Amino acid sequence: SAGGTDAGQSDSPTDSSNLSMAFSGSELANPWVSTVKDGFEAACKDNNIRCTTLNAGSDVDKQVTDVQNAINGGQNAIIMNPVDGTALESVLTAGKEKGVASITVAQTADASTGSIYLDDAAYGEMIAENAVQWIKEELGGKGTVAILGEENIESSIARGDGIEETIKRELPDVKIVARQHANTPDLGLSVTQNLLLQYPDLNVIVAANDSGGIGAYQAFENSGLATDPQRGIFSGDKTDEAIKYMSIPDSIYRGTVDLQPYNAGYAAVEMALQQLKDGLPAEQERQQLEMTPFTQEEALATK
Amino acid sequence: MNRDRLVHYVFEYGIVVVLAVLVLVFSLSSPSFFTASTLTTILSQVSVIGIIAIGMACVMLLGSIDLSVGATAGLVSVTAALLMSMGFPVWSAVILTLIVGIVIGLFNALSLTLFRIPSLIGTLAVMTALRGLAYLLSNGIPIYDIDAGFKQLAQGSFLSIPIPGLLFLGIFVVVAIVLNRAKIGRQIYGVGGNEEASRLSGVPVTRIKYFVFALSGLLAAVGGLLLLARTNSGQPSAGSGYELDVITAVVLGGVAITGGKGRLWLVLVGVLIMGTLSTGMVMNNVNDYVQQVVKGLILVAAVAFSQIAARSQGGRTITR
Amino acid sequence: MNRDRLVHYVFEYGIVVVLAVLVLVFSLSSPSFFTASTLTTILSQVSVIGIIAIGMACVMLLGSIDLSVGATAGLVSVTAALLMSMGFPVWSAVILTLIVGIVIGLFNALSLTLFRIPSLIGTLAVMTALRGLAYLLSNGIPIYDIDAGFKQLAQGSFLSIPIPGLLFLGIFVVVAIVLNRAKIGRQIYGVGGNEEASRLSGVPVTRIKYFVFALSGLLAAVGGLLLLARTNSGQPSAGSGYELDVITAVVLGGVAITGGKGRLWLVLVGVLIMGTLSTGMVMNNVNDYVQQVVKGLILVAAVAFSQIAARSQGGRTITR
Amino acid sequence: MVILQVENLSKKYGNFLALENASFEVKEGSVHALCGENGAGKSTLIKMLSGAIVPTSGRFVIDGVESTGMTPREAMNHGIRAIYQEFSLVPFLTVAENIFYGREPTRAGFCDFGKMKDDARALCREMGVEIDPGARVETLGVAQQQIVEILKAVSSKARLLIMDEPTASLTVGETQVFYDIVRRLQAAGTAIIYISHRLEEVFSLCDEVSVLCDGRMTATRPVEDVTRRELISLMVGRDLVESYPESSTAPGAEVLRVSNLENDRLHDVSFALHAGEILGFGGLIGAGRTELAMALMGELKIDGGTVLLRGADYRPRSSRYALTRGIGLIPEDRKHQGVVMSLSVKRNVSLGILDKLSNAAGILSRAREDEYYDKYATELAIKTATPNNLVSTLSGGNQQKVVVAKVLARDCEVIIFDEPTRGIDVGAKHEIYGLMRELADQGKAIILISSDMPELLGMSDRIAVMSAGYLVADLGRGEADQATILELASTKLAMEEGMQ
Ligand SMILES: Nc1ncnc2c1ncn2[C@@H]1O[C@H](COP(=O)(O)OP(=O)(O)OP(=O)(O)O)[C@@H](O)[C@H]1O
Ligand SMILES: Nc1ncnc2c1ncn2[C@@H]1O[C@H](COP(=O)(O)OP(=O)(O)OP(=O)(O)O)[C@@H](O)[C@H]1O
Ligand SMILES: [Mg+2]
Ligand SMILES: [Mg+2]
Repeated sequence: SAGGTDAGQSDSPTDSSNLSMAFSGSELANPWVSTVKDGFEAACKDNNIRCTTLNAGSDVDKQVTDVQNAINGGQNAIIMNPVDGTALESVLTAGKEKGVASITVAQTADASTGSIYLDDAAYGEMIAENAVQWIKEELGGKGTVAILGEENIESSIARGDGIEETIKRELPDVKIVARQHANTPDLGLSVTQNLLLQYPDLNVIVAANDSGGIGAYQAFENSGLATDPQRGIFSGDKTDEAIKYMSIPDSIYRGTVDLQPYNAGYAAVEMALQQLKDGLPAEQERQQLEMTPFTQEEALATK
Repeated sequence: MNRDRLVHYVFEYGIVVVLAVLVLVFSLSSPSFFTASTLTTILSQVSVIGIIAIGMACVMLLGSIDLSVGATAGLVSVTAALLMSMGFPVWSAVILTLIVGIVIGLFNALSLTLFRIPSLIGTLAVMTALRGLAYLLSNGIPIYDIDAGFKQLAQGSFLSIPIPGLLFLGIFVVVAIVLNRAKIGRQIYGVGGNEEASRLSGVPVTRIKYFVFALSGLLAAVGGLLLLARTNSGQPSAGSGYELDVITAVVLGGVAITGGKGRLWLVLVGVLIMGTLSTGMVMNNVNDYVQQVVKGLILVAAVAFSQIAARSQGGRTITR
Repeated sequence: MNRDRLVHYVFEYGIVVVLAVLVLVFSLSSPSFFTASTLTTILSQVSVIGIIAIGMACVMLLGSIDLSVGATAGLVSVTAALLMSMGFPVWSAVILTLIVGIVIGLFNALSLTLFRIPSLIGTLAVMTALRGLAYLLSNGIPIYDIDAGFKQLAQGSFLSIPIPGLLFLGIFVVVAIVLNRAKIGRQIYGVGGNEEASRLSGVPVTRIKYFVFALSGLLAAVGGLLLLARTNSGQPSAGSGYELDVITAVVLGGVAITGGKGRLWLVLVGVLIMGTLSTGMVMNNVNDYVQQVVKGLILVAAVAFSQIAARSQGGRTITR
Repeated sequence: MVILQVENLSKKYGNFLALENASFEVKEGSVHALCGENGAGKSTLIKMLSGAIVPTSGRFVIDGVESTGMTPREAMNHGIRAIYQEFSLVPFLTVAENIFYGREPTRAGFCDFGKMKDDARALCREMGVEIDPGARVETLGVAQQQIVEILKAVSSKARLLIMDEPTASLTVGETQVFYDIVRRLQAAGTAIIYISHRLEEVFSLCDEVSVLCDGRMTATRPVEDVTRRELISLMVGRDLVESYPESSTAPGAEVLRVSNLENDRLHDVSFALHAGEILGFGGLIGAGRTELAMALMGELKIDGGTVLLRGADYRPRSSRYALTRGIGLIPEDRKHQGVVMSLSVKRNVSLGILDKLSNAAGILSRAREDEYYDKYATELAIKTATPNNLVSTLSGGNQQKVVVAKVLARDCEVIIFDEPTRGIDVGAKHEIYGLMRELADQGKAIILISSDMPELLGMSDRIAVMSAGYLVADLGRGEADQATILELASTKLAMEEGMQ
C-alpha cells in the first residue's frame, strides 16, 4: 500500500556519513528514555550519522505519525522506545519495504527488524527482590508496603504486577495496603503523603520507577522520616537523582535497578548500522536488555 | 476596485496564505515533501483531529466548547476493541460505539441545558470521568485481539487517497453543506450569535444544542474508531490531549470562541496547517523540543496575521 | 424573612455545602481524615494549584483565559533548578524566575491586546512553546542539584501550618483585598463585565489586561518554584495539565467564563474541594481509574447543584 | 459663549461615509438638539466628540482646545461627558460603583466605598430619583439602568454633556424627573447636545436644533424659528402628514381571551382581544406589561388562569409554540432579544421563517429567501448598503425594522409590539404605525405595549392599564386620556403603600 516515490532511499550504504537516523521516544520526560536518547545521540555522533529526536509524549498515535513521517522523510533507520508495538506494525512493515531498519528498545514491536527488549515482569521482580531482601533482614519479614505503579502504560502494569506478585509470594506476612498510580515526583509525593496520613507506620514504598520513588522520598523527608531505620524505598531505573538520595548516609532510599539505558541506546544504533550494511534480516534480531540490581551499599561505596 | 477585492480576499483568508507559505517553505527545504505520497500521508494523519474538529467547530459556533472529545475517542477505541475481542462482528461494534459517542454528546447537552452547567466545566468533568472509565474497562492494558479486516479502515485507500482522509473530506463536505444550506445550520449560527433572540424567533434552542453536542460526540467516536484502526489496538490513553489540538485547529480556522461566527472550510485549512507543520518539521529533522517551540510561535504568528488582516478591514471586535 | 435569608445563603454558596458534605463523608469513612495533620497536608498539597488558580481567577474575571500557566510553572521549575545548579544564590534564582513568569504574562497580554489574538489560542500556543523550551533547557532530564536550603520553602512550617499553605492563604488574602477594595480590582470586574463601557469610562483597559496577565504569570511562577521545592528537582514535565485542574477549581468557585462575575473566596472553596477529593480517595485506597470517574461525576454534581441553586434564586442567565 | 465648535467632521467606515463635513456650534447653557432619521449619523457625530471613535477628518474645538480626535479619558478631562444609546454599565458592580466607575474616590489607595455610596445617595436626592446605590446594576430594570446612566454622566461637573436618546427607555414619570435634571444643568451653565426622536422634547427642552440627513448636516436653527412640520420635512426630505391612521373596520371575532392569569409578577389579569383591533397597554415601568407578553409567548411560566386562543385552550411552552400557533412578539430590547448582531440583515429576517424557506429535507431555498427578504425589506424600507451587511452596522431604527420584518414574515394572527418605536425616527415611526393599522385592518389582532403616551393614545382602539401586575382598567377610545391613564397606573402602587 505504500506506493509513491522512494525518495531518500540509499542503495546499500557503506559510508555511514550520509546516513540519518531518528529516535522516537515514548516519553522524553522520563529520564530513563531520555538517557536512551543520549546513548543514541552519542552513537550517531561517533559514526557521523545525522540524527533527530522525536517525542511521542505517551501518545500512541503521535508515535505512529512521527515514525511514518520519519520514514517518508528519508531516514535510514528508526530507533524507538514504543508506547505500544502493535500500533507500529503497518508503518514498520512499510518501512522495511523501503529498506529502513527499525530497532525497538525496552518495549517491542513484532514488525521491527531488531529488538533490545526488556522483560517487564522480571524487571518488577528484581525491583521487588531488593525490597524483599531488606524486609526479611531488617523487619523480620513483616511490615506494611505500598506500591506506586505506572498504571497507564501496559508494560509498566506488568512491572507493577511483577512487584506485587513477588512480594506476596516471598513475604506472606507483609500487608500491601495500597497500589496507586504515581509515576512522577509530584504524584509520588502527594500520594505518599496521603498514604502516610492513613497508615502512619507504612514501612516500605516500592515504586515502578525512580520518579515515583523520589517523590515518596520527599514525602518521608517532609515527615522527618528520611533516616528512619524502619522504612525503605525501592524503585527501578537507577537515575542519578535516585543515586543521590541513596548515597545519603542512613537514607531510607535503599535500592534500585540498573537498566543501562545509555548502553541500550548506543547498542541500538550499532545494531541498525550493522543491519543496513548486511541488509535487513528476515527474522527480528533480538537482544535482551541488561538488568542489574543496585543497592545502597554500592551507592555509598562508589561515592 | 478589483485590486481592492483582491487585497480583501488575501486578508480575509490570511490563514490560507499561511498554509501556502508553509507548504512552499517545506517543499523547498525537503524535496520529498511536495509529493503525492507525503500529501496523502498528511491528509490521513490529520484525519482524526480533523473529523473531531468538525464537531468542535459546530459546538464552538454555538458559543460552547466540548472538552470531552479526546476522552470520548479514547473510550470508543477501547470499547470497540473490547467488543471485537469478545467476538462481536465489526459492524455491530462500530454501531454500538457510535451510539456511545452520541450518548456522551447528549449527556453533555443535558448537563448544559437542564443543569445549566457551563460546557467548559461540564465537558471537562465528563472528560475526567470518561478517561477513568476507559482505563477501568481495559484495566490499563491495550486490547489487541481486534478483527483483522477492521484496520483496512485506516490502511486501505481508494483512488490512492487513504480512507481516513476520504472519510474526513466526506464528513467535511456534508457538515459544510448542512451549516451553509440547511435550516439547522442557520439556526446554529443564530443561537451562537444571540441565543435569546433566536429563542424568541422560534428557534428550538435546546434541541439544537442536543443536536450539535450529539454530532460532536458522534464525530469524536468516529475519530476513536479511526485511531483504533490506525494503531490496531484499543488504547485507554488514545486521544489524550486531542481536545487542545482540536481547539487550536478550530480557532486557527477563525471560529470565534464567543460563537456565531466562522467558516468551516477555514477550519479545514487550520487542520491542514497543524498537519503540515508536524510532518514538515519531522521531515526536516527538527528536534522534537524545538518543534514544540516553533509550533507555538507559528500558531501565534498565524492567528496574529489573520487578526491584523481582519482588523485592517475595519471590523473592530472585542477580543478576549 | 430570616429563614429566607438563610435559604438564600445556603443556595448562593451551594459549593460550600458540597465541600462540607465531602469532608463529612471522608471523616466518617476514614478516622484519620479529620485530623490536623491531614487538613494541613491537604492545604499544602493544594497550594500550587491554589496559587495558580488565584491568577487564573483574575484572568477569567476579565473574560479571558490563560492556558500557559502549567507550562510556565514547568519552565520556571526547570530554570530555577538550572540557575541554582549553576551556583546562582537562591534569592537571585527566585527573583529571576519570578521575572520570567511576569514576562510570559506580559507576552500573553501583548498577543491579546496588540495582535488581538483570543487568549484561548494565544496562551495555548505559548503553552506549547514554553513546554518545548523547558525540555530544551533541561534536555528532558530532571535537574536536582539545587540549594539544600531552598526546599525549606516547601517543607518548613510556621505555627504548624506548612509554608506553601501559608503562602497560598497570604496571596489569597492580598488578591482578595485588591479585587474587592482596590480601584484596579473593581476595574477588573468592570472590564470583564463590559469592556467597551470601561473604555468609554476612561478605564485604562489595556493596562489592566497587562496587569492581570502579569499577575497570572507571576503566580504561575510562584507555583513552579513551590513545585521545585516540593519535589526537590526541576522537572521539565512539572505542571503538565495543571491548566485544566486550575480552571476546574476556578469554575467550581463560580467565576463566570464570560467574565465580570465571581467571588475569589469561593474559588478557594473550589480549590479545597479538589484537594479534599484527591486526598480522601487515596486515603480510602480508591483505584486511580475509579478516582477519575468519581472526580468527574462529583464535579458535574457540584456545579449542577450550585447552578440549580442559583437558578432557584431567580437569576435567569444564558449558560454556554 | 461658544463652548464647542465643530468643523468639517467626517467619519468613513470602509467606503461608507457615515458623516460628511459636519459643522456646528454649541453655546454655554444651551441645549442643542441633533435630529435626523435612523442612520443619519447622529451617534457617529457625538461619539467622535466623546472620544469613543476617531474622526476620519475634520476637527473640533472644545473650550479653546483644538482637537482632531481624543481618547475617552482626554475628552473627560476637557469636561465632555456622554450618555450613549447603548447601555454602558457594568452588570456585576453596584449603582454607586458604576456612577463613579473609572474615577473612584480612594482612601489610602483603596476605594472609599462609604464615600461613594454617600455621594451617590446625595446625587440621587439632588436629582430627585430613588435608587438604592448599593444594588447591583444587573438586578435593575431597563429604565432604572438608564437613570443610573444619566446619574453617571451628571455626577461630575461637565462642561459639555452629550445625551443620545436618553428618554428612549423611560416612562412618563421618569421622563419628567429627567427633564428637571436637564433644566437644572442648563441653568448651571452646562452645554448639552441632545439627540432624540421625540420631537416634542426638542420643542420643550432645546434652544437650537441641527438636522442631519444621510450623513450631511442640512440645517442649524434656533428652535423658535422652526415648526414641527418644517423640522420633519428637513429630516425626512419631504413633507410628512403626522397623524395616526384611523381604523377602517369594526373589530371582528374574539381571538384571544385571557382569564385570571397568575404568576410571580402577574395577578388576576383578564382581557379579551379581537381580530382587527389594536389593544394598547399602558402603565408605569415594572407594571408587568413585558411579563404579560412573555407569558403569552410561553417564555415565562403561568401559574394560574386560562388563555383561550380562538376558543381553544392555549398553554404556551415556548416562543416556538406561540409562533406556530400564530402569536408573535416584537421584543422591547432589540439588541439582546431582537437581532442577532453577528448575522447579516437578510439572515436575521430569515431566522424566524426557516421552516417556510426550507424543503422537507431541511435544505433552504435561496431564491425563496431572497423573495421573502425583498418583500419585507421593501415594505419596511430597511436601509442597508446590501442585504448581506451585518445587522450590527445598521442604525438602531433600521435594526428595529429588521425585527418587525422577522415577525411579519411569519404571518401571525396576534402580534405583540413591545415598545415598537423605541429609538425609531419619526418617518419610520409613522411607517410602523401605518403598518400596524394595516395589519389590524387585515384582521390581525394587535397588542401594543407603549410608554409613549401620544402613541398609545393615538394608535389604540382600547387601552388596558396595568399597575403592579394587576390589570386595573380596560378603557374604550373615548374614555382614555393621559391623566386618567397615569392615575390608574399608580392605583395599585398607592394601595400597596397604604397597606404598609
Ligand atoms: N462600525 C460601523 N461600521 C460600518 N458602518 C457603521 C458603523 N457604525 C455605524 N455605521 C453606519 O453609520 C451610519 C450612521 O449611524 P449612526 O449610529 O450614527 O446613526 P444615528 O443617526 O445615530 O441613527 P439612530 O437614530 O438609529 O440611532 C449608519 O448608516 C450606520 O449603518
Ligand atoms: N419590584 C421589582 N423587582 C424586581 N425586578 C423588577 C421590579 N420591578 C421591575 N423590575 C424589572 O424591571 C423591568 C421592567 O419591568 P416590566 O417589564 O414588568 O415593566 P413593563 O410594564 O413592561 O414596563 P415597560 O415595558 O414600560 O418597560 C423588568 O425586567 C423587571 O424584571
Ligand atoms: Mg444613534
Ligand atoms: Mg417592558
